[in-house]
Amino acid sequence: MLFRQAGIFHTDYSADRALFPIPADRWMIGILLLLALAAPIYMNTLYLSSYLLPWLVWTAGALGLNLILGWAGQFHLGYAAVMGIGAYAAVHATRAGIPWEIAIVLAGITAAVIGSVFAFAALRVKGLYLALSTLALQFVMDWTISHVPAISGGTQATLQAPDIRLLGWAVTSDAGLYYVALVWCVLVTSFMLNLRRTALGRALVAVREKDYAAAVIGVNSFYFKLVAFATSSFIGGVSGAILIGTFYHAVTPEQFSVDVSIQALAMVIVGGLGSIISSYFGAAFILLMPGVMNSFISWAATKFGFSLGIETLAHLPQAFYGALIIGFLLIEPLGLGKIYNNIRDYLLVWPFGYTKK
Amino acid sequence: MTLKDRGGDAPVLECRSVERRFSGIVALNGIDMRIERGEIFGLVGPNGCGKTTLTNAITGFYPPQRGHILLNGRDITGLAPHYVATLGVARTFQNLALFNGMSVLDNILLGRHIHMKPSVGRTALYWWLARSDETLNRAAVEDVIDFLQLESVRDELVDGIPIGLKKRVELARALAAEPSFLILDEPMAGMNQEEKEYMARFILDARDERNVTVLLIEHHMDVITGICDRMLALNYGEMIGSGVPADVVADPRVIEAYIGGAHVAR
Amino acid sequence: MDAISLMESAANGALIGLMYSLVAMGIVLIYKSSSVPNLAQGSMTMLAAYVLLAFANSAGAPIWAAISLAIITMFIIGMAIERVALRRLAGRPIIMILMMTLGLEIFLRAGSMTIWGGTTRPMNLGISDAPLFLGPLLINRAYAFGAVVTIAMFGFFVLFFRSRMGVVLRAISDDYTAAWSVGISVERGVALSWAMSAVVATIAGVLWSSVQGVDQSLAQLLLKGVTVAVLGGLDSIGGALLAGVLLGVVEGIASSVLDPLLGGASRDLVDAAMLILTILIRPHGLFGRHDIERV
Amino acid sequence: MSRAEPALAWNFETDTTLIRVLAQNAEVFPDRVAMREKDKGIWNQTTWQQLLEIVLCCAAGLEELDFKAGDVMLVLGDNRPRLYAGMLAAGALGGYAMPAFPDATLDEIRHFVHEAGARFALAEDQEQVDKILDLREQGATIEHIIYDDPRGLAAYANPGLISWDTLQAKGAELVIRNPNLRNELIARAQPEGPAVFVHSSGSTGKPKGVVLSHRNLLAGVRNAYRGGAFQFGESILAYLPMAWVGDFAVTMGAGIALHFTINIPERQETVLQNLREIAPTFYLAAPRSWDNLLTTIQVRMEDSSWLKRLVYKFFMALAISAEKRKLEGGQPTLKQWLLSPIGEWLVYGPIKDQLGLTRLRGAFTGGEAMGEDTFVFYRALGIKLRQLYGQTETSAYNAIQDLNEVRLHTVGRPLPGVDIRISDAGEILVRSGSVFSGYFKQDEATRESLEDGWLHTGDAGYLEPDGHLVVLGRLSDIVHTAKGERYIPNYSENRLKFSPYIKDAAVLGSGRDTLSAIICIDKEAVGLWAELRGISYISYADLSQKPQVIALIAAAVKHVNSALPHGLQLRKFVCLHKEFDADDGEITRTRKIRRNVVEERYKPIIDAIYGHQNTVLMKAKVSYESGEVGVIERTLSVQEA
Repeated sequence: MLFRQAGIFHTDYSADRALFPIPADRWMIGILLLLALAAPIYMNTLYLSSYLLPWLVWTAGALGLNLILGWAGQFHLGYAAVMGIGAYAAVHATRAGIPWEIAIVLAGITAAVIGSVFAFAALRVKGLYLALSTLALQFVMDWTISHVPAISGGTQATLQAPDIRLLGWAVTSDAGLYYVALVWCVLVTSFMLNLRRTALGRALVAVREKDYAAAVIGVNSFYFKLVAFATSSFIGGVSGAILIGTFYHAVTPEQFSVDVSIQALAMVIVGGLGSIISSYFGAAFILLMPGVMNSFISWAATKFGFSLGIETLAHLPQAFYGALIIGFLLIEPLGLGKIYNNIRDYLLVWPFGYTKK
Repeated sequence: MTLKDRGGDAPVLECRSVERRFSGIVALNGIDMRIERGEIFGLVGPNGCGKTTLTNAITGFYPPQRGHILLNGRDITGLAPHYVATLGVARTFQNLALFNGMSVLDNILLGRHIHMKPSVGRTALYWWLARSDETLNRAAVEDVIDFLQLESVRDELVDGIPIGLKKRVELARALAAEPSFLILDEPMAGMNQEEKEYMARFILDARDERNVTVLLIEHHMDVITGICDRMLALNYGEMIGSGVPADVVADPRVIEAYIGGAHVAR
Repeated sequence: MDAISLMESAANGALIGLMYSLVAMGIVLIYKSSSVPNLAQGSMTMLAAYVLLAFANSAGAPIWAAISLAIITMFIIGMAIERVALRRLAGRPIIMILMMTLGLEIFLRAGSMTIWGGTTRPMNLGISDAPLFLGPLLINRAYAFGAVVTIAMFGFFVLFFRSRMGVVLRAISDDYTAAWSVGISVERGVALSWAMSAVVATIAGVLWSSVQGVDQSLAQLLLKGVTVAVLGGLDSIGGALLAGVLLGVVEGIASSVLDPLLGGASRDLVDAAMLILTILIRPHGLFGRHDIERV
Repeated sequence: MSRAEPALAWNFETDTTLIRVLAQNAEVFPDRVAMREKDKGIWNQTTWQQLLEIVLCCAAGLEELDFKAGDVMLVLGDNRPRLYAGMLAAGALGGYAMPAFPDATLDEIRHFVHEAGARFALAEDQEQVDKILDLREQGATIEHIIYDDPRGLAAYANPGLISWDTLQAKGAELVIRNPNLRNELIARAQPEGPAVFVHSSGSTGKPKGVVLSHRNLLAGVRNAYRGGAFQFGESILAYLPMAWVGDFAVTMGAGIALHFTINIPERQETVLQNLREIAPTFYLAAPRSWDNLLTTIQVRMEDSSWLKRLVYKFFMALAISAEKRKLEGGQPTLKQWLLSPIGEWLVYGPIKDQLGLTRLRGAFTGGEAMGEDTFVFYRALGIKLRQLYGQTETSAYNAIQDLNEVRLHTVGRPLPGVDIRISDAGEILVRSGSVFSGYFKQDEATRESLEDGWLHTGDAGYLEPDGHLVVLGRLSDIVHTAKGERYIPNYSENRLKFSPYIKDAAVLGSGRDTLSAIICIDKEAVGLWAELRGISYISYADLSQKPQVIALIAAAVKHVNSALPHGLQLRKFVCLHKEFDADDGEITRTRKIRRNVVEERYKPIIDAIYGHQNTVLMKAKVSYESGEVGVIERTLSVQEA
């Protein structure tokens, strides 16, 4: 109905592999990009910096996790630790006087190097064991960060992050910080989009789907899992650094605890494994849900005249996460992204029932 | 082109007294096999006779405990499967091993893996670094698609196409790697007569036009005698006959094993 | 550090370790029957403790009656979890199943917190605080009690797996499809294993809450339980018992050595290290079957 | 077209040749795309300049192989750019390019080759080369075989086998070495020289060779252009068999003369996919293809979800009723008018998009009559489907329906430049620049069909007072009434069968005063119709005699009558108690009626009709499945139409 596809033909292979061959998609992406660019103009700063900005950074982070989970099919329960490594590395680097641009790259590299240590566990075992070893490593990282004062800045301490400086200019305005987040999110997204059409992406999927079949066509599973872990950790590390730089402005160990790992996992699962738009949905859902739920509950509380303890309010969103994960796994294991795709397919073949070639 | 021009008179594949045991059970015992360049070499035997084990020994999944396997004169015994693939060995599976979530095109493109340079940098900088590589390999894949007449299903998910076509897609993926040695594990299982004939034609064409040497594991005797130059018959991991198909098929030991095997299967 | 206090740490560690085994046994029971690694075992332990508390405090039931009620309740909850959440995922990729048990973990833990709040509440089983003396060694009475119960549970399981129902469960764990084909109801067996696992969780919950009170930290027993289960071999109940002792001893000694150096809280680090080392060196654990997946 | 049109290169000079027009195109739009071929997954484009180069090199190469004016080149294969180029090259050298159906049997091809004495053959691939080699073994005169796709041919050592690439390279060398050769080759062919050598459909007797000159072909295109069939720069999909005159007349004739973009599908199996990719502006297909496409749509709608089906049914019904009003000269109702944009957005547009018919300006059907429902369906979708009438002998274009004046039973008015009259025998005669000058080596046949420049088409028909041509059928099928009125039973029967409720019909009247019909209802359709109205019935025979059903059929007959001249209208009809059955010999296995059997078996009915009875008692033998033969009696009512 919305997607008109007649008359789309390609005269070379690169056009045939274009990211968005359907004009309606190109329009949509273009409009969304324009809206994103113009957001500081029409959106009030509160929404911009407390909703839109963290959403973008978390989306980038979730995409990194999706790379390892959805593409390479490797479980990762310690993603927050990886983000934390990046965050601490960037903060320490900038405090040491290293320019921010270089510091975030360093953050990514540090995360990638340490994240690859995680990978070594993954290279030896899979499934449950991988999950457990990444979980164990998350604990080790948590423990190390909070028990080594040189990293955390002392027990229970909060380490202030210096202002972001780009090419020597301090970026302090809400709009400026927002654009930093936007650029990073767009970069990660374009990387992931390209992953879908390159040899690397295909190799990762091959490893995920059938490792023996991957081996007979010459795919070295070991190497590609390592690449996946390193890349995902790089994205996670930089996302962590940017999250601190643009949103929290200070870093503490709790920001990257095991709960945060689970939150990131929930984003990917609720959003949908192995799809790009799903990470946007998942991040939005998980980030917005507690706020929306709390306002709903307080609204309901006043409306129906009951009161809930502060503890209840604090834990309800968590319980809801759990319920959501269970619900999605039972009803739509491929998450919101799959629902979106179903709707899209419904419209793509409209008015027919399915595509027949 | 003489044999010498194609890299000497070394056989493409040679197995020297290959032995493989699984927890005490001898699955392969002293297998000697020489496959010459440009041959279509048949491998037959009743179920569980060690055909697939031999394939797995060659491709490195279960390296032999004793004996050697040489590819183009080079000892490949014990090399990792993915490394064996880069040396020019491709194979298909009896029960298909396609990547179901991908399109036919992407599956065949994966066959080009060893010719491509997948990397993070190239992916990130697709427009500058990866596009030409992707395009070149796509062209190679399209040659295979044309060769196996898969145009009409190119963009469909592998999941949704009929089994006969899936078998063809798997052959396409193997051929896309431009192997020098191709192992086909029962490529015609579950096919009707017409599809079988098509497949036989494709195998012959692949040998003639794409210079591959083929090891063909097959149950259908008519196929073996029809297109194989030489063959080897196995039973309980032992060689019970080898040579020109007409002779092997006439060998009483083979007949006994084969009919006996068929009997058991029934 | 003198040898006596080291031995004391080791002895108490061994007893604590046996109590870890109780959590691990729950994980092993489920893994044996359906190859599902239950990451919600910690939360189930915690939930059981809250349920018990609810029966004991709110309903005012005597403690032994409350425990029995809690066991029955958890038996049903265990079955329900299997029926509602896990059965439909049979045959799905391990990643989905893991995520499901993780989702259960979050749901049960946060759900309990939502209902009962986060403050630690005491649980009194009537065990005296006075230590036991074993020669020169001071032994915690509650740990000793817990250890005895654990060994009793182990004994029960040994007997159980010789019973008819136990044989059925063993058949399921040996070969899923074969069990299916000889007419064993695999679903019912798996459901039973979940129910028993929930019962084990209840007992663990009772014992642990008597030691440390009822709060969120009970759920963190998961890490201990998983470490013990993996170390013992995921499908071996006896392995879980011995691995529990091993972990307890190592933890006890290591923490008494390391705590002063690292400024406390080194137990978790030791657990994590044990887990990683096991996975790297001997993924199938001390007594597990060798065919456990490994790349 | 976003690009500004250069001045028209061609002012409909028919006194030229295809190669000259091609050269003109190459000069005026050197970089514009002439041909696109889907190959290896992408559309490879050839510009007009490149196409000219290819044709010239091929011509030079052919000449090097001693291809002379008057030589015949057999062309065998599916639509491929090189085969088209080869045909143009043969024409440029004054030779005959003779395309044959790629799936034709060896016997058919042997006949053509032998009759024409072909010395050259252009084959698509190994399969076709093998056929030609077989022919040669059987004594055919083919000396040179040029092949396009070299796959599998490397090992062939047969003499005279040459790949297209080699030929092309040879020719290129010659063209470069001899600068005058280009212009000489372009100028060599003469307007009256052969452009193509096709075979007439041969519905009666053996196919006859038809040579169309450049002038014939171009005149046909000019006539069609003036008649509004197509414009300059259309985009077309060349998928029709190359041996059919329609393909050459559209793809090469109009394609070059009006510089179309000619798109060639990847394989026959991918035509529908490729159609969607290209979304051509001009599309010609046989009624059967349109029917099949409609069936595809209906089947896929049946597989769709209930919501989609509901929306589809609502808007299609709306559009069809609006279209019917329009065809009857009315205006759409206010509701139809208001809802049609929504329908376009929700249903018509998406369906056209799914099929690749969104850009269609010229949609044509030809060859035979098309069912009214199919026709109305496409027009309701917003596709201006029209009939095209023509023969091989007239370069395919005689008459088309006008865009805004479509009448279902006519094929429209004769094209400008085409004179049509009806002979005394009721035969359609055509005179035009597009009419050929005679059958190949068949003087007698030529004399029979060409008289003073008038072509005897062999079709029976008549002109309506306002000039619309009605084609009734083959002249040989004509029957006379007692009053001497000519009619073709087949024509009326086909129109009756366009009603979904009528499965078969036999029109009677030979030697009688008036026409009447025996009608077999369609059990499925009528049964459903009856169920929906709560009419219960026991059997086919019972159903066929229900008054409501008879009224339903009467309406259908009346509808057919409305488009027939007064004298040929059906006066009476009987609904038969059973279907015509091939087992009973009433129809052939291909469902063609056996008139004598029907007239003999149902003599009582015929007598009743012409004996002015209201009912007839029909005794009929029926053979049961058990092999027993029984007799049943039925009273059938004879109905006034």
